[in-house]
Amino acid sequence: MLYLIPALPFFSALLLILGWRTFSRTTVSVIGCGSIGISALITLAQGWQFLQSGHDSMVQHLWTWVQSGSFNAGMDLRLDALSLAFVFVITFVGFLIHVYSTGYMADDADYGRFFACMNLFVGAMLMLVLADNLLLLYLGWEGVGLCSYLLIGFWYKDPANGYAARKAFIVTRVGDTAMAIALFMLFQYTGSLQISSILEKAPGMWTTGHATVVLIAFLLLGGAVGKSAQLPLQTWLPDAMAGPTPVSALIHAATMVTAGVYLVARTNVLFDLAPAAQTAVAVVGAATLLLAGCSALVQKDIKRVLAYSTISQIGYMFLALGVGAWSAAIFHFVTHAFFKALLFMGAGAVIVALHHEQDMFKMGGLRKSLPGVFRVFLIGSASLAALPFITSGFYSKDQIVWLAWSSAKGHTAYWVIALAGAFLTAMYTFRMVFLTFYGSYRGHAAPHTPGSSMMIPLYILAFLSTVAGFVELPHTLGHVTLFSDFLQPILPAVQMLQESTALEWTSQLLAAGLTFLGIYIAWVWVIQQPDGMRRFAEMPFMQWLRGFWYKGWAFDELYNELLVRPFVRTARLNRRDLVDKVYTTLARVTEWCHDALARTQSGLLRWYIMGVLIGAVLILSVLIWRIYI
Amino acid sequence: MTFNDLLSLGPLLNIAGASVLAMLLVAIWRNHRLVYYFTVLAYLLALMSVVPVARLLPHEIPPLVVIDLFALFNSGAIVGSGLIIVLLSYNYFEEREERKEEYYLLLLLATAGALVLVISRHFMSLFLGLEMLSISLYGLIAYLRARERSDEAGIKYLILAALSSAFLLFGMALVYGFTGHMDFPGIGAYLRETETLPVSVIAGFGLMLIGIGFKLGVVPFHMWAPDIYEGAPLPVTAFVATISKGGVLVLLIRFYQDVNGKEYTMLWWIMAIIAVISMFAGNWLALTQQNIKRLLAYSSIAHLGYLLVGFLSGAQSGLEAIAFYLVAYFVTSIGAFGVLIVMSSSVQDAETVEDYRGLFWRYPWVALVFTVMLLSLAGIPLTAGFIGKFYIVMAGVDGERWFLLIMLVINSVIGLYYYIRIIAMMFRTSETPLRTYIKPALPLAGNITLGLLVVVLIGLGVYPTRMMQLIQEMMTLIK
Amino acid sequence: MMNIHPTTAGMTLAGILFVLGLISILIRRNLIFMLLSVEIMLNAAGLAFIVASSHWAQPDGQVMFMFILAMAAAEVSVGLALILQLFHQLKTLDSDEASRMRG
Amino acid sequence: MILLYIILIPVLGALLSWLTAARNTALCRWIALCSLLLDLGIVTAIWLGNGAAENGWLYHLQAPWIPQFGISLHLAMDGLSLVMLALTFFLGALAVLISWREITTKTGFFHFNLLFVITGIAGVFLTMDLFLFYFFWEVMLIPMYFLIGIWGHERREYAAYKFFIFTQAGGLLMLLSILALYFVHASNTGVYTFNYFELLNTPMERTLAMWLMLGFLVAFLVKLPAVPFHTWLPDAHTEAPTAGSVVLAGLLLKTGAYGILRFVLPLFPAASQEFAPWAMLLGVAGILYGGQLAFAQPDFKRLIAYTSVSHMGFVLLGAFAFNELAYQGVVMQMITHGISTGALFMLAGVLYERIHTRELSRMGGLWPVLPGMGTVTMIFVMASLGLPGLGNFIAEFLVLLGSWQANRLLTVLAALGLVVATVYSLRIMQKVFFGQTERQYTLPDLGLREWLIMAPLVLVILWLGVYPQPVLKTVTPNTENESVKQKAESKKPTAGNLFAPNSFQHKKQPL
Repeated sequence: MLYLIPALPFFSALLLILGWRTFSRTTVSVIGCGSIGISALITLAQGWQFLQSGHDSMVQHLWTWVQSGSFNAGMDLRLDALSLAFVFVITFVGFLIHVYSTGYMADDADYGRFFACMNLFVGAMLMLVLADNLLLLYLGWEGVGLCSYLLIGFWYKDPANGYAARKAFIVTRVGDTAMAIALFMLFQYTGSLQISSILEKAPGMWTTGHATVVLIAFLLLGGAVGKSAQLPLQTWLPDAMAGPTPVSALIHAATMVTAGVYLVARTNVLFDLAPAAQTAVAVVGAATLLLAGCSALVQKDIKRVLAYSTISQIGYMFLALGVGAWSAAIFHFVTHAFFKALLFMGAGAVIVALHHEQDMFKMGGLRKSLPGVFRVFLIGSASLAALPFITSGFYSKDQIVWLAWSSAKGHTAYWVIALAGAFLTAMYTFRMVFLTFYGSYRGHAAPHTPGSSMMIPLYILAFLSTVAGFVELPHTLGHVTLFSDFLQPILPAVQMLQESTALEWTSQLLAAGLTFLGIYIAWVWVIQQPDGMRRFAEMPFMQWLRGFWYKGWAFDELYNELLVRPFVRTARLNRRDLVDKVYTTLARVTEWCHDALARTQSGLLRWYIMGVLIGAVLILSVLIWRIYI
Repeated sequence: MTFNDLLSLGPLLNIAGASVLAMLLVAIWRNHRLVYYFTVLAYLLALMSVVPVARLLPHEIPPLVVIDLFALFNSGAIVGSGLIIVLLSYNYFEEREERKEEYYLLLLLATAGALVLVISRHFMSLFLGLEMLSISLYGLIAYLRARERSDEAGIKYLILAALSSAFLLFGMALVYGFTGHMDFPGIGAYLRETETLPVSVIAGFGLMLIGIGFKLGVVPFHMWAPDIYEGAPLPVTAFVATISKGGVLVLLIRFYQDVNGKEYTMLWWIMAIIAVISMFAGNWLALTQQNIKRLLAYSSIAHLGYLLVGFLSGAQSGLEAIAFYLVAYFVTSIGAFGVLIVMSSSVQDAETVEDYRGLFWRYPWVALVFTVMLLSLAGIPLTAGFIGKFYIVMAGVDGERWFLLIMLVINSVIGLYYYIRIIAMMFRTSETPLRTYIKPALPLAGNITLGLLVVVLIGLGVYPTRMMQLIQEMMTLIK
Repeated sequence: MMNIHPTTAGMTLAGILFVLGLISILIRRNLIFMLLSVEIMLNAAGLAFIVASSHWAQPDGQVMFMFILAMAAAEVSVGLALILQLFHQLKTLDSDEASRMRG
Repeated sequence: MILLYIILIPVLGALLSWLTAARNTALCRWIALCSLLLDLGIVTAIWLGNGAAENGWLYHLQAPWIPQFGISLHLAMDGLSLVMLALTFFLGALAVLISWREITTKTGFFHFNLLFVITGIAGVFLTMDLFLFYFFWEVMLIPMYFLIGIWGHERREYAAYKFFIFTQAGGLLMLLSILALYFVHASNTGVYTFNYFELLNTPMERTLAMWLMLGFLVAFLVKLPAVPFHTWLPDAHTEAPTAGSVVLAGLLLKTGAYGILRFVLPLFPAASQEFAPWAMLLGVAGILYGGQLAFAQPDFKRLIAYTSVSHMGFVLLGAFAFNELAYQGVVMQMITHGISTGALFMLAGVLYERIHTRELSRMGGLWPVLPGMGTVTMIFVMASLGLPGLGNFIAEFLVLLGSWQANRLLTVLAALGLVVATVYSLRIMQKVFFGQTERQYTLPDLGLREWLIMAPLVLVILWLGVYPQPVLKTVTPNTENESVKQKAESKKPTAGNLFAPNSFQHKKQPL
């Protein structure tokens, strides 16, 4: 049964690739959504069976994939708690997004192609999380990269979209390459790429902090930051918003971008053995969440706000991973998948309603014209901003904030940054909400309400965004640990440094306070004192800073100057292949020799005689010189 | 003179006698066809007379000549080549000259000269053969009197050949003067006995080398070749390229063996340098040459360089390689000139590369023959030229002459360029009609001859075993 | 005058003759003179043969000389015919004019 | 005898198709196609029959040819040859199909040449006599030269020259090495032979072995091609007709790789080991340099041509890594590159038939017009950038996995090639299919014949991506021989032991 979970999406993708031009829209919708829906149902059944069985994991061997010498990688699927969490999110959220897409993409000419790619993506993503060995994981890993590329560039007519798509693929490929090298090293030392066997062997093979394992962990981290758009490979994600909004929701918010989190969590043993790498994970996460938060603050495009927010939230997850709070990271992944998918789809609904207008400054006042969308969007925003107690985002983020400080690998600095991030999150989230839904409408096109196929998934996700938090509650608030217990066999519990309820309260209250402060400032900024804020923003330094943040801390420029330009420029310069010049020169020299020699064939008899004579003199003098000297 | 002596000289006597008879025939009844058939007959008889000689080998007629398998083999090759050249000549001359009968007479004489060369082991027979060859060639080269270039080529060749003969003669005189011998074994014996050679003998050898080098057309004595190739009638060019050069080379080999030339490193070095320069000069000169006759002249300079590499390898297989290469080269060259002959019209020889533009699309058969010939010259597999070059390289590796081999390799690559250039021209698609002087109908005899050559060429390229066996046997005998 | 062996003297003479011929063929442009110069060189070779044959008291060299004479005669006759022919075409005997083939 | 038939069938097909072309060009095409399919059938039958199961050498044929030199008509087939032959006839048949419409002039001669090239290639893959190997090696050139020079594009003659001269230059150096090896062996044993099995393990002085190895290697590097001997390739590939490009990229380049695996490494184990870092460096240089140049090309076919340079760098890297993983990766790379690049060239050809240009700048926005072709192109572009699930990934991954154990720095650099591959591969899609166009095309999408060509290619590349085991298993036995040999030079190779030594020797007297 297990194999059916990825096989169905793959099969439907194949069907759609072969026949999307001939199928009717209904057929496409049925195949596209139906396959994912069935997958989701199978996941439920399989998950139930798995939980009943009491095993740590279920493995299904399909066939031997690559076997060469001592290297062996099978088409093997493994289901355990961690992958189950991911599979669940992928299939369910995926299904909702598919349903949503039938409405969102209804008018698109390439309806079938869209679903073909989406299904392929779901299949690949499932492969990624179900893989029993790293090679298969890599297959899924690259497969989702491909689909991400295809879907970002879905509207291929605009070269900018194509550029964004390629950028996404190439930047993640940089990370993938690092990961591939990690795979080589793992195989070299452990003789296998099977995840469970690596994790079993690793502690016996390396002492904590051994250079090799640190290097491996760093390389894996390289793969993770590429896929999850973390520093320093975060630049592709904001551009990836060029794709249709369901794509952003599914791939660039809920699932694919969290693959990095999955990878690090999956190989947690290695990171445990490599403190330096784990610290790096935390630092990357912390830095990213701050950076992206700042950038989100100044964006105009509603999807870019969400994109930076995604980067920032994944930063939280990385921070959690970095401090050893494995299950907290996964928990945040789950809640984030719900509320971010919700937000993206809500934003998508707005965008569709406004005839593909994405600039928030051309929105406003939509609270009245799109009340349904407003409500769910508000729920999502609240969850993102971690509004205390009633949102899932609060519980998952609060856990990270607290553990960043209190866990054995935590640090006050992390905590401060996490709090600052919470503040920023609240601020940019509500800036977005206020800009979009409050004030007066600044656009031209008349908004029209989205259909039910788009709204129903939103309602479901809104519900999930709220209740999903209650599966895991902090000590201070009821102490429910359903989720972390569920993950226990795979992910070790977090090592606490200090367990003080008082401190935890402090942290929680502080975070809650900062959230409210952020919302208030956003209120002041957008609604109450827009002119004052504008004056503030137009101070020279602020203007520069705004521009700097707007461009995502100018990483694009940096990479352009440092890597892209030199590559392109040398490529252009060398278009005619410098090496070829060597050979053409050689040919030219030969031709020159011909010309020089041809001149000796003058046709003059005396000249020929001269030639004979010169030869004679040379030969004779050599012969005689040889005798006398 | 015993009967065996006569029998063993069979090919030579046949050809020489035929030349006398031909002269009488022409005097009595001037008829092109008749003389042609007579000549063909004479060559055929000569070729057949090679067979019985095989029983007598090796046969010596002291002091002038020796008929061993080596000599016989080369005699056969010369007569055979001569026969093919004659076969190709008929149509060529039929369309051109008023008095074409003497051509056959001269050709027979020249062939006789070459036959004398290959069996000689004495200065006197050497000289006789060489001059018979040369003087007939003067006439042959200038045979098409009406053509301006023929005369020019004839006079150039005459003066230069006479000059080279003078060098050769003076060299021989010096050698004779200080050794007292004119026969090769005698000279060899003298050299073996003498510790340090007198300067004059060395100078004599040097002068002889110049004379021989001229006939072979190696650098720096090569300059005549392109002009003579260009000016001479095509069959004569084929003759000069093959029989004339081959005969002299055979003589050189014999002389070198008899005087044990291997021992003189200086001589070796000089020849090595000549070989290298010849390869380079020949190939470089041919590189963008537009006249195919001149191009083949330059290419033959380079090929002589290759042959010298085999010669200089010092390995026994080197001589075998030369023998094989010579056969391959004979077949190939005659084939190439044969194509030129077939394609030429009465007005002008089809000699520029441009004349062959798009030939493949008009006369695929001729184009393919020419392609095969050129590929053989370039040494590409499936052709005799490949096996020949392989043989040479093998000998070179055997003798560990790495420098020469590298030079050979470089030159093969350069050489490839201009052979391909012609091939490319033939396969170029062109809508413009071929030049008008290329005749529309091709002579049957020429086609058959070309077909025969292709068969031989590819046969030798695919299954050279028999030929190699023969050559190996022959070489073990002259050692 | 020192004692010079007659053979050496003869050979030297032949050598001088040879070089003379060589020089003259180089500096002459008239075809007839070039032909003549070659004949001188051939005769120098012939002389060398005679000297050698007398030195060894053998007839061989003299036989050789006869051949050389015959050959030289043949050569001159062919040569003159060719030169005549060429003169008809070029209206000159300048060898430099006979350079229509080159390259 | 079956081996001889494998070689003779295309020869016969070549002659027949030439003869029939004058009367009936369709018949000529069918003859060519059928002869290749017949061969493909034979090879497949062998493969299914005992290919995967048996160890070592499957078939064997030896008959004297030029006994004086110890040259024999010596053919043998092992897993490697088998796999390469399958590829040869597979792509060969497709090459006939792809030129069905493209070639209209001198159809007979075209097919004659095409089949002749394939004969030469098949011969190269089968022969176990060094002279015969050289013979076939050279035999490939002439027909290939004609294919490029007669039916090629604008600058065909230049390209054909360059191809011919480069490969010939390399080949002649190899000839020197072959002969030197021959004499070294003879001076050791007194046996003059070109027999591959006997020449294995010829003891040699270190420097001599190095020189001889280099002689072989240069020929193969030119053919492969490796930087800096690659410059013939872009021209030849670009100017050749589609079938020519397919055969060149798909098969001819593989003979170079095959030569390295079959001759350079086993004949000169110590020397090649010594030279390995440099060879790997050349491989990496090829990967990166070829990749960058591919990115810069304005011409579709030229771009694909440079990707070949890049991909074949992996072959070089893997071949000199001396372990089984890399070895199998190399074999996989040979096959998958043959298929993916062959397919890309076919697509370029199909596209050229429609829009009559190869300039990328004049394409763009073709997706809505040619969605089928776009999909297929996407698959092969992805294959070319090494997407898992497609065959090329397995190849490149195994190569890198193997080479990592040999040289880490170079492997890291080579892995960067994956990024470069992404850069240039995606450029193809962008420039050809995406974006917009002012021109209003109404072009036919892939027709039935073209689907018949593309479908097998897609299926095979997918099959190799998800289940490469049949290939890996088939080339395993030899791999072990090679790697065993590399690791313990003193040990006698298994290849030589598989036969009774006497039956193979030519105790002919020396020359």
